[in-house]
Amino acid sequence: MLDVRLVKRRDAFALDVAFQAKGGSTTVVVGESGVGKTSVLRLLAGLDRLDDGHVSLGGERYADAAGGLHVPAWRREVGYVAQDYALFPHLSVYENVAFGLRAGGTPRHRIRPMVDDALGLVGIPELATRASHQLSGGQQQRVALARALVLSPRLLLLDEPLSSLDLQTRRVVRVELRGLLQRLPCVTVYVTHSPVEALVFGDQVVVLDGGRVAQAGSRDELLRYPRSPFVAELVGTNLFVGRAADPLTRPSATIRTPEGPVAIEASSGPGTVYLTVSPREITLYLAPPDGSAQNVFEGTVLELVPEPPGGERVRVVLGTRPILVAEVTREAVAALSLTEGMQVYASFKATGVQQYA
Amino acid sequence: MLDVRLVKRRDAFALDVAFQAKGGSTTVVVGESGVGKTSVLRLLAGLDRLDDGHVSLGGERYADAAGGLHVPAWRREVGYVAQDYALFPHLSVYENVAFGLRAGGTPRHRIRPMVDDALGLVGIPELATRASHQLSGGQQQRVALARALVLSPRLLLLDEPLSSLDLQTRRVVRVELRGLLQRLPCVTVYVTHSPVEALVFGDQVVVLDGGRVAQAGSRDELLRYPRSPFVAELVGTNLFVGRAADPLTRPSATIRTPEGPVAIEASSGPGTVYLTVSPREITLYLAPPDGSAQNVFEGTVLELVPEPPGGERVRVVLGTRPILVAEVTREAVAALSLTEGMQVYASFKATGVQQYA
Amino acid sequence: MTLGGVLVLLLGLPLLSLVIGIAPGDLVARLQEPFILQALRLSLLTSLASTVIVVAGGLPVAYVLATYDFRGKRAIEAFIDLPMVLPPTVAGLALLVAFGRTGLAGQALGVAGIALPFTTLAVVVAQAFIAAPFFVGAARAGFAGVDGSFLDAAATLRGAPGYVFFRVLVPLAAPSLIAGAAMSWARALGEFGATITFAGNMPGITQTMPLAVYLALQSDLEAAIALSVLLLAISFTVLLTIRLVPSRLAAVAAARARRPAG
Amino acid sequence: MTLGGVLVLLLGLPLLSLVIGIAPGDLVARLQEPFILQALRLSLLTSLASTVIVVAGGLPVAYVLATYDFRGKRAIEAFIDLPMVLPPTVAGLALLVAFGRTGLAGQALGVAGIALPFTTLAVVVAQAFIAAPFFVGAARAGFAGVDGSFLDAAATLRGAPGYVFFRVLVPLAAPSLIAGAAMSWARALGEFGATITFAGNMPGITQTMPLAVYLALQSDLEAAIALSVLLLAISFTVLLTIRLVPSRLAAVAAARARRPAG
Amino acid sequence: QSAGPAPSRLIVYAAASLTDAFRELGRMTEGSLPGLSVQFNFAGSQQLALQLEQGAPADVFASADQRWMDRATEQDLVAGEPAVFTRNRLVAIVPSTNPARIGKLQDLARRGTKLIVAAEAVPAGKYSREALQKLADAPGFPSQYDRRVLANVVSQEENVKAVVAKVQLGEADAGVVYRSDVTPAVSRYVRVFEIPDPYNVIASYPIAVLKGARNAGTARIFVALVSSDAGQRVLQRHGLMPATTAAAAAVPAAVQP
Ligand SMILES: Nc1ncnc2c1ncn2[C@@H]1O[C@H](COP(=O)(O)OP(=O)(O)OP(=O)(O)O)[C@@H](O)[C@H]1O
Ligand SMILES: Nc1ncnc2c1ncn2[C@@H]1O[C@H](COP(=O)(O)OP(=O)(O)OP(=O)(O)O)[C@@H](O)[C@H]1O
Ligand SMILES: [Mg+2]
Ligand SMILES: [Mg+2]
Repeated sequence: MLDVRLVKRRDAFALDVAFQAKGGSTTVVVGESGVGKTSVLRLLAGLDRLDDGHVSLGGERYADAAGGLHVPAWRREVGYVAQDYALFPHLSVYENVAFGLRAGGTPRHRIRPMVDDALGLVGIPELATRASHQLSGGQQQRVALARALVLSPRLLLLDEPLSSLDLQTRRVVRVELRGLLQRLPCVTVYVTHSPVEALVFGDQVVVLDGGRVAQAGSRDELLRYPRSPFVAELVGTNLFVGRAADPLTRPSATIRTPEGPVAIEASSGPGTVYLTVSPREITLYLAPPDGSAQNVFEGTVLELVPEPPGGERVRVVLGTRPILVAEVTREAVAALSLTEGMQVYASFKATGVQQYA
Repeated sequence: MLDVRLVKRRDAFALDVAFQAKGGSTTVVVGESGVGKTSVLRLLAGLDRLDDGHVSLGGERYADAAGGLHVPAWRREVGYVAQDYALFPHLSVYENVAFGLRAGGTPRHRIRPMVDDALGLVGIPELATRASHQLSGGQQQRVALARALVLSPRLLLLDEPLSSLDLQTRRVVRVELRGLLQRLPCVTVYVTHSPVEALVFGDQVVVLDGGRVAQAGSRDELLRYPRSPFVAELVGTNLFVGRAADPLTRPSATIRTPEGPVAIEASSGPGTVYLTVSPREITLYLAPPDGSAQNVFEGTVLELVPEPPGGERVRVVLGTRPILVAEVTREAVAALSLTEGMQVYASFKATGVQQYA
Repeated sequence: MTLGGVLVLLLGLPLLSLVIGIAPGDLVARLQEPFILQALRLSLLTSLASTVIVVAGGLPVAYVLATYDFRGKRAIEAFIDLPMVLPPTVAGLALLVAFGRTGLAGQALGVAGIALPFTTLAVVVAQAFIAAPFFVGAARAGFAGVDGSFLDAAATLRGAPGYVFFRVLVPLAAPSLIAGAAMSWARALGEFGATITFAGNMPGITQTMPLAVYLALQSDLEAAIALSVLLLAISFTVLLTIRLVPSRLAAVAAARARRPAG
Repeated sequence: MTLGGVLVLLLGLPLLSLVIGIAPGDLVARLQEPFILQALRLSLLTSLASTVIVVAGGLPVAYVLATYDFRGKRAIEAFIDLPMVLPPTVAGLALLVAFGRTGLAGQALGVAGIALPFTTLAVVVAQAFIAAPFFVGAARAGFAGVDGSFLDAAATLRGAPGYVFFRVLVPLAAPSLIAGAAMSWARALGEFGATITFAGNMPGITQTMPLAVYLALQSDLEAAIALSVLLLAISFTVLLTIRLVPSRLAAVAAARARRPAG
Repeated sequence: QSAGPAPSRLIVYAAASLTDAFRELGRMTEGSLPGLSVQFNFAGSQQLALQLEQGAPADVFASADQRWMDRATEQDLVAGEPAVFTRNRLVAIVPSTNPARIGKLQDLARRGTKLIVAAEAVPAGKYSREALQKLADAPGFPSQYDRRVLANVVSQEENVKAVVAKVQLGEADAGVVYRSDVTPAVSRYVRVFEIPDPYNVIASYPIAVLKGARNAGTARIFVALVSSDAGQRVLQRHGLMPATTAAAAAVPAAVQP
């Protein structure tokens, strides 16, 4: 339904992102601050012009840089909920939701029932007469959503819709929003920097890094098969990218990575191989371990982070090359007297490595 | 060394916080947006006036509302690194760091070596001649720190020093900052909304909620003994607060909580009792479980969040009263065909409950 | 601080000196004089009319200046500010040369049967010429101060540019627009040099209050001062209102715009 | 849009009309005339001096208005704006009444042996009186626009209030201060009514360019227009510089102030 | 102070309409008294009177109007008797393009003629009205001539120079101004209609040495020069009329005998 390639060049920043999305599905665009998430939404909404690429929704072409086509925002059937909601401060909740209907020339008598429906849909029918400054953050978020939904957009764009809510409200709104999005027939593009939200909302997750797609796929795919350091960090595992050494050997093989060889159980074939090692698979030693563990890395302890709940397990960040994260028990930390700055050896077994192409 | 009670009243907000801190230690003040963290620092720095309470550092009294005492910021030996760093845009890195020395009247010939030392301390001796807009976020953070440290403050205040750094930089700076703070002799008050930072930096952690101290103590204390729903949420466990029913019975006791009785192994005594249940101790059923599990709660599945790494485990947020979080395996989710909105029963054993007064 | 006091004295003493020695009763008595009443009425009428023109014309100009960037924009801005620094008599002369019978535009107007000089309309034109920069400047700042996110939101809500201008931009910039309009109104009210040069001085047709003050100065100093004080009082009331009303409006707008801490 | 075009025409045609028909060579020739040169020199001198006074006195006033809230603040602000709306001749009269021999302050000054009117200093005072509101307004906005976090940072870095004012506040507000100063300079340069009334019209002592224009008008309209165009050219240059320089400075400051996206 | 050696500066406050003539007279005075610098303050007569009242340091005051000299006398600013040193007569001017096709003074009464005069508060304005009144009684002029002419007035200028400028620019069809206002620069652009002497009103320009004069001696020399034959010739060259007798000074706004 949605097919886009978005290219935008700025002084020190270049965006080049392409993806497709099915009707009724939610695509989460996730990445850190400044990677271009909002830029993606603004290009989709028509608030900015493409330098290259295109935006197609259903059969309709909204933008095509090659053809010089740019349908302005107000002519697109797109709903956009900005990160700061941008409720009109001079209008009541009712008038905010009615704004788009009036602007679009909906007959007067049809406006009230449509606004009431939309407010009902987001669960705040009783707030219609409130001034927009008399709303909590969560209520504002709902009004912004109702204001977009009342126009039955074919493409719904949400920019970090939960980020200005506090922890408690956020959980409640997250649950409701998830339910709502699953019922809506439109294509939704949801922007966030929160890995949790990406995993909760994303039928499809597009991970951005520096204006480009670092990885895209279903949430399970991302969780299981990170293919970039960024995604690995996001999902909390250790990643190596390398090439299998020919010929393939069994029961053990070696993958050449920029950080040195990594021993695995068996290689699935030639070409690029991704290896992940769960933090729990990593064992720490004070002296170099003897023969049996094939993969040993040396470095200092950078950081010890007790893991909630209870701090029974501790994440140990190691200054190895590459940086490895191990997760060990509190007892292990005590037994090794681990402190920051200490020299240690990290090791994992060939059987602890997951591999995929 | 530091002894404060900070009371500040605003229209819709009242702050009332008291704590002490030893020289050389770091106190982390943690809480959500708007709970008053920055207000605490501004009162300590003397940028705002106390409505009540006092600020004492060593033997010296910086502020005393009762006595009408308010030493202005520029007369306090306090270093303050604001959240946005606030480097002077019209001055070079060198001039930024030299600013406080010049303002304080340090003899000219002593300024250069002191500035060089400070830049060395934070690891950026080579950036002295840069304009402040030519710095990355991490470098700006270091300059702001150097600018404060060069004055040898007796109290160092850091306002979310890592929050404007991106994930990768943040980890590096976090490690360095931790090392630096451990070496400094001054009292440090470190403000953050990140549980991870609280756990990494806090010799003492003060949890704020709505302008008041929700809980204060060492990080281990917090991790193990949350005493408020906020802290429980922060450390990712389930908390009940109740009173033991008299007389104490063995091998099983019952604690009365606002949400109903909770069965535990044995009660440690009368009075308020805190009970925590790790998400992993909670088992989910589609039908009410039979007799053996004493604690059963009914509710709908609000949310399913795959846990990194790999999504092998899934956090299940339940609409029980109180809201419970369970952590189950991906296989369990599949076996029960858990989906959001489904009715389930959550149960945990008396032996799975931790209790403390 | 001392320097600041000097400036306040420099501004305050002359104004105070004018006001001292005028009996309030005298002011009220002056208000009865028909020629004063006539001048006052004409002043209020023309300054209002010129303000309407300045606002109607200034809104789009300020909008374009606040919104778009283009070659020569700075020059246009400097150009619009020129009337502010031109000696008003020269400004009047310039108007005569342009809109007079033999002027560039005047000839065209003459063909259409319109003769501008010596008419009440000329007073309005002279005032608009002098007062326009005040409104354009304030409106430009006001428009620039409206958060673009509201305009973007309106655009994604099917708001065509014209609709957005009147339903979002103007209401949100209202405090600045009101301040600018009131300021240019006050400036038009005080306009003298350009008016008398371009429009002339005819009681009931082109003789505004400042012209009446000046002519009174030719014969009766005390009367002139009394009239000045009257003008001053009106100006002060307007300026104080400018200061009070928008700050109220701004406070309301700010309260409305307050977002959850984020 | 059409309305905006009307306004631009209203402003543009008169100014254009003045300029048209003046041969550039004529302008250069005028510059040779000693009495024009004298007036030009005096104008530059006095407008510079009054700008210095306005800046020196306006800085603390603007600072106080931007920083503190107190009873009567609005009234003081309206008060400071008054010279902007007063017909300049009335302003000159007010100055004369205040600083003249029999005036409030004049008597005090007289005791000290100082007679202000009819001296070059009086020109400066008249210009300062008229031009001050322009600077105070711009400076006030400039100071208000400086991010408080820089001031807080300076305070926690042992910066006493005075030190912070000159080392942080003034440098950071520089674009607005420069714009305000240049604007008030241009306004002082164009000042006529208050000057001729309060300071008189003595070549070399109080006869500034606008006064020379006035005298030229007594005998030769074309000469007067030529002089006006000269004045206009100077004003335009100043105003364009105002627009260009601060925007450059602002761009630099903005680039400097750019933070990591957060 | 005036007892000392001849001071190097003479300050003359003079009506703006005297600008060109007095500049020339000033140069002549400087020529005859080496080391002397004559400085002028040209402005409206009422502005000058006001300034003198406020203690302006001046040696000589030359007013375009008896009234402001009287005011200065009342304020005890004048040393001795003011003397009328020159006189001015009114003329009607029309643009050289003559859009209203004015051929004679009578045409000023034609309906629709855009006429401008000085305001009544200004001397020239007062005189203009007086002259029109007289013309109404003159042979060859219609009755109510003055009323019909005044009904054509579209603007009452605060300054007679403004009348000149507007006629010169062709904005007005006709205006009534002083003969002296038709300077060489102006004469290219306007046509002059003389008002016959019997019906004209003659403005007197009084001059006086001031009490506060720093150098009354030099001031008297300047006043004498102005009244001398040489001085009168200069004034005539700038369109001003000679003062017939010194005694005329006592007669306000004397009518030509
Ligand atoms: N109007 C603009 N002009 C120039 N550069 C811009 C503009 N808007 C954004 N950028 C730059 O483009 C990059 C992407 O910005 P964008 O707002 O899309 O990031 P984001 O992923 O939404 O970040 P955040 O999570 O902070 O909202 C950033 O480097 C930003 O500095
Ligand atoms: N100057 C002020 N005037 C009135 N209220 C204020 C002011 N500053 C802060 N507040 C309010 O005081 C409360 C505490 O603000 P504070 O800045 O201390 O919170 P914080 O914990 O630092 O939040 P954040 O994490 O968002 O920085 C908030 O509700 C805020 O709205
Ligand atoms: Mg964004
Ligand atoms: Mg804060």
